[in-house]
Amino acid sequence: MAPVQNVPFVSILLCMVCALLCAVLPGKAARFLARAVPGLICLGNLALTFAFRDLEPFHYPMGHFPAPWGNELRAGPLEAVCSAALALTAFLSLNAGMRKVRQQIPERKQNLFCVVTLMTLCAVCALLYTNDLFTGYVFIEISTLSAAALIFSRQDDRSLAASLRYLVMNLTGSGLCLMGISMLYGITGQLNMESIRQSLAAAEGPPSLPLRAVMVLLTVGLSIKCGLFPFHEWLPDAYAYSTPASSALLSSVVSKGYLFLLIKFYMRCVGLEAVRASGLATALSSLAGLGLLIGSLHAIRQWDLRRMISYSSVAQISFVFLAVGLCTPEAMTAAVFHMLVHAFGKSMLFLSASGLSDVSGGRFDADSLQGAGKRHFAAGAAFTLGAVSMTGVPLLGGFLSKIYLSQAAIATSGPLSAAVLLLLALSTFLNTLYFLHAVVGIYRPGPLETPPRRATGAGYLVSLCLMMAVNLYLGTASASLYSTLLRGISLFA
Amino acid sequence: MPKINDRYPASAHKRVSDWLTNGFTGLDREMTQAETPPAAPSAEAAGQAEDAFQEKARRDRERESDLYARLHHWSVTRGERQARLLYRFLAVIVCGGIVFFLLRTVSALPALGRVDAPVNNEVSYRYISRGPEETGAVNFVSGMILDYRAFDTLGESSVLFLASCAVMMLLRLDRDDAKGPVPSPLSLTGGDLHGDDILRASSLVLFPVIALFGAAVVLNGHSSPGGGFAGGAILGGALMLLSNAAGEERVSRLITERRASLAIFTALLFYAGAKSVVFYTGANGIPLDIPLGEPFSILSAGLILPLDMCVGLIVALTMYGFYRLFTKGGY
Amino acid sequence: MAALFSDHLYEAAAMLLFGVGFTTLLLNRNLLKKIIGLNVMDTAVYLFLASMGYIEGRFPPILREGVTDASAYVNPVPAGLVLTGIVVSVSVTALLLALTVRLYERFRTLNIDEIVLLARKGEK
Amino acid sequence: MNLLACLLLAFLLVCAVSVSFTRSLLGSIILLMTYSVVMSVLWILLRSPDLALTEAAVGAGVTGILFFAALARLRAVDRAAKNGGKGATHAEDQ
Repeated sequence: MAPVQNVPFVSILLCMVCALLCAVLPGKAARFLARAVPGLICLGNLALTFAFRDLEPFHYPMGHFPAPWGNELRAGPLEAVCSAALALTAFLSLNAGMRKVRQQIPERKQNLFCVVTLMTLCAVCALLYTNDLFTGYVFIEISTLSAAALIFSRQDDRSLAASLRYLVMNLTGSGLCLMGISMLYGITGQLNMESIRQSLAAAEGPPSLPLRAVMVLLTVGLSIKCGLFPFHEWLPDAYAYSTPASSALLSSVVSKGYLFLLIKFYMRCVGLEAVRASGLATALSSLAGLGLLIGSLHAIRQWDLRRMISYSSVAQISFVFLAVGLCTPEAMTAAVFHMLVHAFGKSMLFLSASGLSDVSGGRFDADSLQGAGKRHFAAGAAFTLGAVSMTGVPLLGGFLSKIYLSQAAIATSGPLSAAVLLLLALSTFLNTLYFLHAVVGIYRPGPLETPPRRATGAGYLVSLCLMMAVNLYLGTASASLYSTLLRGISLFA
Repeated sequence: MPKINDRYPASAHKRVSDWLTNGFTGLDREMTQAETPPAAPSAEAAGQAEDAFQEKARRDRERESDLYARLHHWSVTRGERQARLLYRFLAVIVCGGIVFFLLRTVSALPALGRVDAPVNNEVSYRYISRGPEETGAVNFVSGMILDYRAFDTLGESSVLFLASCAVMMLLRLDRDDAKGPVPSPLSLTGGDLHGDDILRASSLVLFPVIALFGAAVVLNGHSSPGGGFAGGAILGGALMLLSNAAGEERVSRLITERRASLAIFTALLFYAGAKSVVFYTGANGIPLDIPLGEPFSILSAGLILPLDMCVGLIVALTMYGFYRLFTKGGY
Repeated sequence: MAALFSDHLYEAAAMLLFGVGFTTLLLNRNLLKKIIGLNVMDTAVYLFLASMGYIEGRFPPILREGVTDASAYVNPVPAGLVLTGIVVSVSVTALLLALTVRLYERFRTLNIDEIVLLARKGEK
Repeated sequence: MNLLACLLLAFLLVCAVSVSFTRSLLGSIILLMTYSVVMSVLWILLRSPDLALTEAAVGAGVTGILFFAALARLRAVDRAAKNGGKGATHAEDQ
């Protein structure tokens, strides 16, 4: 075992131990840990990604007992790239948002906020790497609890109400997930994903009724947690009313962990053909199509900038489900690529929106944000870059992910590809409606008097520029990233 | 179907409706005050712009509130009852559909209790046949959760730790932001802190028995049913009883905030540290031999006994912490 | 129908309990009863999981003095998984109750629709 | 043996259904605790004593006490409001 192969184990345990440390450390040291640890994990996973150029995916048994008896992690190029990207998003959003954390969260409870952020990152790393379904369920619970704590950390009326609605809906979702996992254990007797695949492969023919039920239960449970169309009521309030750092973390890091587990379940436990044969794929695509339209339509109607971004997050999540619904390796690569683009773009949008509201009297409605782009240059540029990337303008990530999805859609013959291409065009049109309207709004000449300008820290500006650089990298030089993802998906099953 | 007696409460209904129809009651005036933007500097131009801004904001609020009033009027007169009935009817239909779908799936599952069920395969066979000699634990379940599948249980303890941090974020009253001594929101026993005599007398008698039983369950986790979680919960219950019996401030002098969080921190750190050593050595093939002792004795089963004690301590202090956070807002 | 309850007794009852818990969660507007509904749903899923490991006429998974033959014991795996689940549902219940107490101190109502209405009104 | 299981499961169903029909919150909490005690008896029938002990200690014991503490805290908020003179919407009639 090369030393770099310990990175998955170290990144999970490091997060957990640092979260323990933050609980007893004073606020200042805890905030430093919350900013530094995601960076360490990003570097470790980057090293693992480069090591995977000449390394085969390997299994990492947790303990002295091999796979079906003990837990185990499985690391491949796809998992390494995704955890490096999500750790980088968490690192940048926490550094950018730490200023607001100090202002909005009560003084003696900031170290508890750092405990919760580190636990979120630990849960997402574990969801990316685990090869055991019940470990996946335990870390789904950790991720749900820490996301609820992220939402109510600001402790004002709306975030408490939003976090309660979030918890009630997500706990129903994880109850359904556990029901699916126990039914799968009932028919296969295994909890390890590859062993499940072997015992399912023994039973030939179309997927049996319990297997179809398991797929439905897990898909519904995890799409409740990701905020797919019919189950997205909790999402706008949850993302809009928490501190900017936590809404960036929630929209870009937490929902990606559940999505990745669902893709892993489809490709590794059940196989894409069974998913297509069971008719689940068409159901997912149609729900995603509806979600795309309704999310964008809602976003146009919003007058609060944060709620607009949250509803656009509903649309982007259903964009990824649209790609997953196509059930081909290229479509899965497009889905994972768009997950990363959405992670970087959305966190930048939330944090630049908080910067814009700093210079317009702390309000988020369109009237007071007029001309905010001119008053706060960095936040205005970041917001424009993020908005334009989400609509899919060339030189930015959104454009490439739409191209990769349309290639994947054309490759799959049949009515589904035509529908996907139509939905792509329609969603691009709707995205431009509300995003460019907001971008034009922040550069329109503002009211005569300029409200008092709240000082913005250096950390905020530096991380915003880094985020812009990463988004530009995703748009222009991401061919190597895409090839790594393609290789990862081929080695994933 | 018997009437679900959760009628829409008249009193809260009145408060909401009079807020909607005739503008703002006391509760809402101070809430909207908090939302108005800070006053602009006193220059003349800024003054007019400010008034124009206020005027526009006030007109917005007018338009908004009469929109709510119209919505409310429709809902009170006709829509509410139909909407609620439709919602209930739909909910029952959805739940019925789910239960029918699940029951149909269950009937297709392999039968219950049979020997040839796919669940009884080589995985569970090894836990039972080679469990005692590989983990030293006579109780196969404890051996499985603390040795074979230890990563789940490590995640499990961090769920408990995360929940205690989250509840602390919500309910802990910090000294400085609560002016003066922290008002105990309530003590369960009402006025005096020692509670009425029956509870006090019975708690004094019962506490040693329950604490002893809890400790026995924790210590015998590997050789009899029970273990860290069950024993910890019993010990947590015993601590709650003690705080009722011996009075809350005397127990909070014994278990202070600092001591409790340090104890949980060290227990979890030892647990995570010991387990990461086992994971690291297991994955990299480094042999690690922990003396397993001979079965059925207390000092057996290698790491499982200290881990059970750690888990017992964590669960007991967390449950007691929840209780104190709810009743007193702090340890 | 009869076959369902003869050889799938516990699993069918677990599914019924899951449905009842879910109905309690959806139909009651009082927050405490919603939390109780959630608890009932979780316990129903654990009953379903634990009933997987049950084998007729075998000893509980603790080594007895004389019996060393492995086919004399019940399957220990579901017991371990449900042990983890029970502690998860306690911590989740504690968090939900803490949120309910904070919301009641602020809005003085346990009706979740009213809470959302009052919270949204507060943002103007 | 099967009859006892059927009786206990029927009792569980009755407990779960009656939670939403009882009027008082205290009643529904006590119903949850009996539900949990009967569930721990069922774990014994399913030959897993670990679960029985944990369910009894954690389900009936700690969850019940947490519910009582939360309910008492809600009552205290009402009492404080009543002494404070503002109109009190009693937690009981929610």
